[in-house]
Amino acid sequence: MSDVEASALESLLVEREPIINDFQIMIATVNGSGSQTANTALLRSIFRMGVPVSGKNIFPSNIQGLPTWFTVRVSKDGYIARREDYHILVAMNRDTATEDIRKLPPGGVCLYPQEWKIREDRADIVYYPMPVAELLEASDVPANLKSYVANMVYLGVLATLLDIDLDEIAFSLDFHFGGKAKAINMNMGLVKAAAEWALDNLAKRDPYKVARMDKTQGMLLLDGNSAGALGAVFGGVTVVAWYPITPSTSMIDALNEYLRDLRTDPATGKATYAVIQVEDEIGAIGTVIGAGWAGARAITATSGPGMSLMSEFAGLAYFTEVPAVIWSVQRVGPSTGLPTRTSQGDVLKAYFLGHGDTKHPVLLPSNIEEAFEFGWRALDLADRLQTLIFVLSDLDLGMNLWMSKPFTYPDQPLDRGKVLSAEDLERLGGFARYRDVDGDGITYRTLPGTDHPRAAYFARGTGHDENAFYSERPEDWEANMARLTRKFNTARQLVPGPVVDQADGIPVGIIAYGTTDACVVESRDRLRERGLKTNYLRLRALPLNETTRDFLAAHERVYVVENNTDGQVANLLRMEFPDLATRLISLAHADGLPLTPRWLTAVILEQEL
Amino acid sequence: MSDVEASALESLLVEREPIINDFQIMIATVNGSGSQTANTALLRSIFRMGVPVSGKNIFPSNIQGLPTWFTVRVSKDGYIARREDYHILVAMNRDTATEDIRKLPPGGVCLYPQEWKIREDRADIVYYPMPVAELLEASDVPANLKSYVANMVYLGVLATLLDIDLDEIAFSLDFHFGGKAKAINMNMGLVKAAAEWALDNLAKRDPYKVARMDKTQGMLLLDGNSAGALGAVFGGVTVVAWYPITPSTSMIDALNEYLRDLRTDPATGKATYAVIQVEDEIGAIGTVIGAGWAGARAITATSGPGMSLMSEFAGLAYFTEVPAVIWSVQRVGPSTGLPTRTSQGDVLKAYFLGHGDTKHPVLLPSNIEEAFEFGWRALDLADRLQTLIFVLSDLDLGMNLWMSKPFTYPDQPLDRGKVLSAEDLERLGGFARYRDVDGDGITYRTLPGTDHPRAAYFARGTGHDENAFYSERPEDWEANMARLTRKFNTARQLVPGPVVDQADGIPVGIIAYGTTDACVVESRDRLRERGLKTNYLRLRALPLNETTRDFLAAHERVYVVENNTDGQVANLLRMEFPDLATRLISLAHADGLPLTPRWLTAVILEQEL
Amino acid sequence: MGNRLNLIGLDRNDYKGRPSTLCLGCGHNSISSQIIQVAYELSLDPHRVIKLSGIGCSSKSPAYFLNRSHGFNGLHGRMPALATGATTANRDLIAVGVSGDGDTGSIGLGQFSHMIRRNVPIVYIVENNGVYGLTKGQFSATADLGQELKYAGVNELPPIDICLEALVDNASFVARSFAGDAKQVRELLKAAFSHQGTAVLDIISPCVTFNNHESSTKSYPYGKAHEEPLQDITYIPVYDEISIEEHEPGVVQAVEMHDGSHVMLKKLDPNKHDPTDRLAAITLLEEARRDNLFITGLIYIDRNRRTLPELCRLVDEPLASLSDERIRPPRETLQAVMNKLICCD
Amino acid sequence: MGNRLNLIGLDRNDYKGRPSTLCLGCGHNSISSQIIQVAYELSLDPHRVIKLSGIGCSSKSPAYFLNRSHGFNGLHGRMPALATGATTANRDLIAVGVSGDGDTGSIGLGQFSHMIRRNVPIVYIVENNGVYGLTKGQFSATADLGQELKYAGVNELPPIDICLEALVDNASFVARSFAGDAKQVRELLKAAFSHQGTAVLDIISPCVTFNNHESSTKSYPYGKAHEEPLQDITYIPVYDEISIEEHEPGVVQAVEMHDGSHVMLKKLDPNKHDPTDRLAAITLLEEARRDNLFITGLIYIDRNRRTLPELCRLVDEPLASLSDERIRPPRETLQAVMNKLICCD
Ligand SMILES: Cc1ncc(C[n+]2csc(CCOP(=O)(O)OP(=O)(O)O)c2C)c(N)n1
Ligand SMILES: Cc1ncc(C[n+]2csc(CCOP(=O)(O)OP(=O)(O)O)c2C)c(N)n1
Ligand code: SF4
Ligand code: SF4
Ligand SMILES: [Mg+2]
Ligand SMILES: [Mg+2]
Repeated sequence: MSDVEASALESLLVEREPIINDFQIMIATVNGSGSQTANTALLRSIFRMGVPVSGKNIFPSNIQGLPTWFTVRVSKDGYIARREDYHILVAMNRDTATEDIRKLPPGGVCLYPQEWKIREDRADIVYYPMPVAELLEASDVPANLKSYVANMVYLGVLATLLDIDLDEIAFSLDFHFGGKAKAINMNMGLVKAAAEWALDNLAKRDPYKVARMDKTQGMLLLDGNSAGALGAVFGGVTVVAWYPITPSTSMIDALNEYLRDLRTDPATGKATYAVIQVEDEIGAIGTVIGAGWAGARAITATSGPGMSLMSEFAGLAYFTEVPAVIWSVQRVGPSTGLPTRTSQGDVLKAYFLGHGDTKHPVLLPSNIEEAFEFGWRALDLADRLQTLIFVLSDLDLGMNLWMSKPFTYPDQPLDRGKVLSAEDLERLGGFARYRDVDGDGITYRTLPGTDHPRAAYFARGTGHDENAFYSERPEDWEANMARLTRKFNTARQLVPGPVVDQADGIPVGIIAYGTTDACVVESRDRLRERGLKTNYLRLRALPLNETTRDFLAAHERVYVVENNTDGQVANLLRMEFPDLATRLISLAHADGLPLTPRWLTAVILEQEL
Repeated sequence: MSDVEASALESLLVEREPIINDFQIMIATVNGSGSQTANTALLRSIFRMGVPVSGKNIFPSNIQGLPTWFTVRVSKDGYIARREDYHILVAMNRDTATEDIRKLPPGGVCLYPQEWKIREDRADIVYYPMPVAELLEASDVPANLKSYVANMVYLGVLATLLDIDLDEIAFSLDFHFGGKAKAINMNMGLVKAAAEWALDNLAKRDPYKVARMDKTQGMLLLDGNSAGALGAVFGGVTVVAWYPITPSTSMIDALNEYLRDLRTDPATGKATYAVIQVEDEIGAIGTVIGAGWAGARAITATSGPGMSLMSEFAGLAYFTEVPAVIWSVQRVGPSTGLPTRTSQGDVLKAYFLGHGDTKHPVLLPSNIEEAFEFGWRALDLADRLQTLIFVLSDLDLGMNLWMSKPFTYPDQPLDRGKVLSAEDLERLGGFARYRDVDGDGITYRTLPGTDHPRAAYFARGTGHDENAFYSERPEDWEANMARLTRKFNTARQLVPGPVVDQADGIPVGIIAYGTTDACVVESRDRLRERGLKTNYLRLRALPLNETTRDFLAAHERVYVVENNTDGQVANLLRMEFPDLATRLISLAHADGLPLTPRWLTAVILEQEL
Repeated sequence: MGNRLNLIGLDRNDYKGRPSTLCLGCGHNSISSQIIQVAYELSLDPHRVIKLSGIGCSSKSPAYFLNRSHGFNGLHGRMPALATGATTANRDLIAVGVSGDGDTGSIGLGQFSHMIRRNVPIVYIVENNGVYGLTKGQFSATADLGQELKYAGVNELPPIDICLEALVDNASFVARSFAGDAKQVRELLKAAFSHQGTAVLDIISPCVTFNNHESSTKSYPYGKAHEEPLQDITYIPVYDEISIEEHEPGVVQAVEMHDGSHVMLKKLDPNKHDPTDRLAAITLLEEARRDNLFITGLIYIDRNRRTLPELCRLVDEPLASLSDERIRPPRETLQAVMNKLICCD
Repeated sequence: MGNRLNLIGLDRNDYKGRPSTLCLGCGHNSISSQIIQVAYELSLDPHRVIKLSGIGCSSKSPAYFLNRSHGFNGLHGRMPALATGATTANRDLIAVGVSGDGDTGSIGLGQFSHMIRRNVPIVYIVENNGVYGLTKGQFSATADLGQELKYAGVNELPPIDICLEALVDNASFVARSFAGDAKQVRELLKAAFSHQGTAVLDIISPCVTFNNHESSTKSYPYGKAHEEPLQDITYIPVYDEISIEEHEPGVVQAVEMHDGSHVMLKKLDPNKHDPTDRLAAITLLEEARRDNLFITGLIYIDRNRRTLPELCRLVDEPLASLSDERIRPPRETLQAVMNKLICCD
């Protein structure tokens, strides 16, 4: 660096106030290098300092060797959407370093292993070389673990630079390792050594700081897959069938753990649940349908390719009216696509899954609290509506850590729906499986094993009459389909309604759903700063209902924001509300990453200003 | 019958003029009883007399023993839509006879086996008992064939009653049995015996007659599955993979026959094609995709359940851009549904098949001429667009016999699309598989086996760049999806455009597609008679294009007529043309049977008058 | 018959189904009759039985027996998945599955193998006729090599052997029978109902409409002429006394079933096949395939493999009927989980 | 090495692929190297080779060899269908498929069986590591019974045996090998490339990240300690002279391949396994399974089964390159067909 350049940077930095609790750290590593421990400890430590954080892991479909990026957004205002830019780069991947550094803004910070001996050729950023190899050398970490623990070096250096409390790091590592002292000590040793090294050797030349706040008190950090799993456990799930697929697998891991801990029968040590890894997704959905038919609360977790394979069975469940939950964590399609990137590209797929005229309720959690809630509620809805319930999460929600209030215990007892017992049958003298007794389209069922001579009925995917007897009569077919439509209309009222933030006299509305919420929330603030007020409706489920119609009717223009290519929910809104279709403006974008407020603000402003 | 009643009928009949070439015959039989021979011979005989006919076989999902109905509509005006009512009943199924007779209108005719000894308790119809057992007894038909040949009795009786030329029946049986004299003689013997018996014993008391016309000269009778198969043969199909499923199986039967006859290499006696019955529909679509990738003209035929199973592979073909044709003959869904009944319920399914943001071109043949044309054209389009092409036929088109002009030989050479040869590569120095050289979204491909060091590329369902290299870069994903959208827009121009019948100053339009056409054509005449003029656009393919937009824009109200429950194409029109969505009125109806002009005329009049 | 009450006070008629819509003489109908008879004789609780099937003529047949049992006519080739779920949801259920050779051997081969691997508790019957009946006579995966059929032409592919497939997939019960041999079908069915785990019964069941030509190994004439039973089988229910002594020692093998009943096998084959020896069973089938022998009887049984509900260590009560309290942990439990996650002490 | 030109003038480098992104030390990488080496040594025309795969770490590997060959990385478990289509479309192609144990044994078992039944011409390699590598270490259908893995817990299900499955499905070529035994992999690959029909190679290929513990039968340490080759195999290409005489008679078996090359098998096992005897092959595998033996080598070969293109009686030229005239009949033919249908003479 020439003197001139150095002083240019100097003046840049001098001009700026310290930047406290409002920046983003980008950690660029290599897949399989074990950086997740350091990264989540960093996230958790800042969180524990009362400062709102969000983390995103952008990783490849690979086990070892390809580039991975982890961002930690620190936001005193509590924003948790993705932002494209970053201020502090921890460059641990030589392959991507040049590009990663290029993207730093002026005034940005770059930490890197000093043994790389790179040319520090950007004058407008601050470089902090770290003696990673040296510190590792000096430690007593066993050789075979060195590469994993190396990441503790940047954690220590960051702690010093940013003023992160080492105790919080210690606590976070403790949490991570579940109290295993050996691992904690080994890692913490290196963190401390690096922190001390930084204290002794680094002159802070950047403005970024973490300072304690009280914005996370009483909150927790969890990933959406775990939250959904926990919800299912409290929803009384009894049968889980699955086939591994990213990004849903960790939901099953969480289910396995929570179920073992919380649902082992204390008297016998036996399981009040079954988790079965089957041979593929056709097997998985078939198993949960068989289970749901027999009275279990059943769930499977999957993603796009799995959903495709489930098409035929989804139609069978729709038509035989069997309850079960399909939890789909969306990744990028078509086809195998980008299996480790996020999208909202399977909404229409879920809604219409099956051939013929099929439609399914779809729940759309936006955050981990809803992931928990929909975890139990989906099971209730499945039993109530006697149909498949889809929950469409996505990789962003499912696999990243999110702040949240503690989850609320279900506010209603388990809903097992319209099931007739032997006593009911005795009283009624029998029943007709597909007769709409209550006018809501939902009929009564019996479970196999019900000890009554008139309990049995025959479930079939072929045409049937009210008594579940085989029928090809045109009238029977039509009547049954009409009833199914009635049932779907009942579903409109039973699924979670939209969340609306609406003030009078505002002509511009926004509709979004799922993880896109974080982006919308922040964009609305930015738009407001730019003088554009907006109203907001966040869908929490399909099918749509009158609330959404009213919202559309109340606005001149409604932007439908979604993380896919074709604007799938915008299309659905057009189908459902043709008389209001012209008010809709589809803002759909998909490149594998969560939508950003920068993008959304810009595209809306472009049209509105 | 009391005298009073008898004279009531008498007066009913006397009042009426003879009804010539304008009525419907309903033949009620038992599945597996071999009535198809008699029924098609009846149809063909009338057809050969120059009189327009159409036949519909309404059969159960069963091999033997359940009720089957066959209608022969005789229409001097050339109408070929289904009509609900019938005038002449041939009651050969005791189980349904009461109900079948009940549905006869006053003045109707009932033929039945006299050995049933039923009470002729409707005074307002004409009964003709037929001595079926007696005539069979008297014949020299071997005992084991008697039950099959029994149906010839009603053919003979009808011939006399309606004045059908016995020579034409003889010709039709000759056609049916492919000239096999023994079978022809045995059957014709009974026809003649029955005709003579009728001549000698039956006093004609009904007004129905067939009289020669010249409206079928130069025309042919064929089922849609055979027509499609023949089209594929002339489209140069080379690989067929399939799994049996009603109502598509007979298309494969036809392919097997036509290919053997027309595509055996004369020099070697070997096959220039392969037809492979695989283990299921996943295997079938995988095979045609593998074949399409390797340069074959490949096709599979299936129906709803098979389509569901093909979802995942459809996405792969979309994203790897492999040509192949999926010919789907629709039956009634959801699920197994009514496998032997017709519907148009899989349009959205085909259009969106796959997960993520996928879309496929879908051809929609309305008649057998188009089935033939789309048979070859779909193969061209697949190669041209390097994508799956769906052809959505239905059971009504596929399995019934239809009148048609002879098919037109393809008016263009085989289109093999943008394929680079070794010489091309030599000239170009290489190529990038997914680079949009021409700006139409369609890129160049090479076939395996191309003898050039730079010919190879790697097809994958995962994210890739222009060179087909693996890529997770957001920019690459987005660019590729944008190009695929461009390609889909190119498809809008390449697929067969709508057929429009439009006059100025008419505010009411009708949109339909597929077999619903027959119903619309007749309804429009009826509506015109009632004073309502309509314009008509018949879709022949998806995606939609400007012609359809213009049609919508030119009308105040547009009825979208389709044979499904949810109004799937109406929904698609709303999605594509939101600004015109309010003009659409969905008229969707599905009960397993083709739509009827009576229904359509009524629902339109209800809204218009 | 039909009027005598069985041990639970039911009449044979109580085990009947709706009238069959299959062709007259179809092998599947005779198997349905045997299922009715056996359920009656074994005094099965109809409400504990579930009937599962795929798609095909065979798969229709559960509608034609045991009206008082719940039934699920599923998807083509995918009944094993439904069975896996249903028997896990309620381990008290007695599952009987009916499939076809197309259903199991073509589209369903993968699910079949994996069901067996999991040892899902079910009596799994393959009504094997070598053709797709319901779609009118195409060759299935068990069709004879070189066979010719009217519409389908010549079959160029070697058949798979359902029993051999089952054996290499670690089946715990494998038998083959012939719909024309009512007694054997019955006794094997009884044994299968007494077995815990997947009991595979590959029953040659002629399709009289499409594949009953003498030359077809799946026809009545062929079966009648060529069946070679391995054993003369007698099922002895748990409440009857067994007396092996009556039989010649060494010739009669008594296999004790999970429920305490016995299957008495009077060996008829020259090699005196031991159905507890898997290698012998595989060898037997492979030799039969090579030599074109139509071997029937109990081919293999292993009473030591645990069933899926056992592998899952399920509580004894059916999962489906666990009370709300047992499947939703209390409020405090959620609180405790939250506490572990909450910031900051 | 790498600079000597082979018979068609190519360098070893001409057979390389893109850099592997698999874990260092992954067994799949060594198999890729052997494929490169063998293709080079056999002087395969790269443009005639097609590389097919499913989904998994193993299925990624076709990107890492034979850059000059077309590749198709398909769907999880569904590569057999792609292979069926591609080899039918162009019978001149030399197909090599790479799959995993999850890909073939779990989701893909049905397609695998039916591909074998059709005898689709392909060298079908299963890179068998007992786990799902790409989804991070769950048990696959070939995982050892009772095995424990960090995340997946204990495997309660018995493994399927890929070779045994292939054999009962009438495979025409079945071999097992070990990624740690480069020479054997190479010679078996050469034999497989000379075979017409489906050549199944079940290669134990350790996953160093998730399943390389000594106790796993799919690990390097276990394989190195326990591999028991049946034969010492030497492939003799068609253009080399063969000299059985050099070897002890009775110990060396020379198997002539379809292309005239020979596979020389020097038998090492005590029973001197005859790989042309299917019953022996099945017995061998079943015994190995029972006794926990890691047998490798050429297990079975049948040179008489016809391949799918043969069964379809295809013309000699690839269907894909038939001229327009040969696949679209002339105008007169349509006219003739129409004339037969037209009313009324
Ligand atoms: C996914 C799917 N593909 C195809 C079919 C059509 N289909 C119905 S039954 C059947 C074959 C049945 O054969 P098999 O199992 O042998 O029973 P069988 O009729 O011979 O008793 C087929 C292919 C279907 N119902 N579903
Ligand atoms: C339909 C579908 N389901 C699940 C997945 C997720 N998935 C990818 S690879 C894989 C397992 C691969 O295991 P294996 O075939 O043994 O290959 P390995 O990685 O061990 O080499 C799974 C389940 C997928 N890609 N597609
Ligand atoms: S077609 Fe064959 S299998 Fe089907 S019912 Fe008739 S005889 Fe039985
Ligand atoms: S995870 Fe296992 S199988 Fe996958 S690349 Fe790494 S070592 Fe190989
Ligand atoms: Mg069958
Ligand atoms: Mg594996």
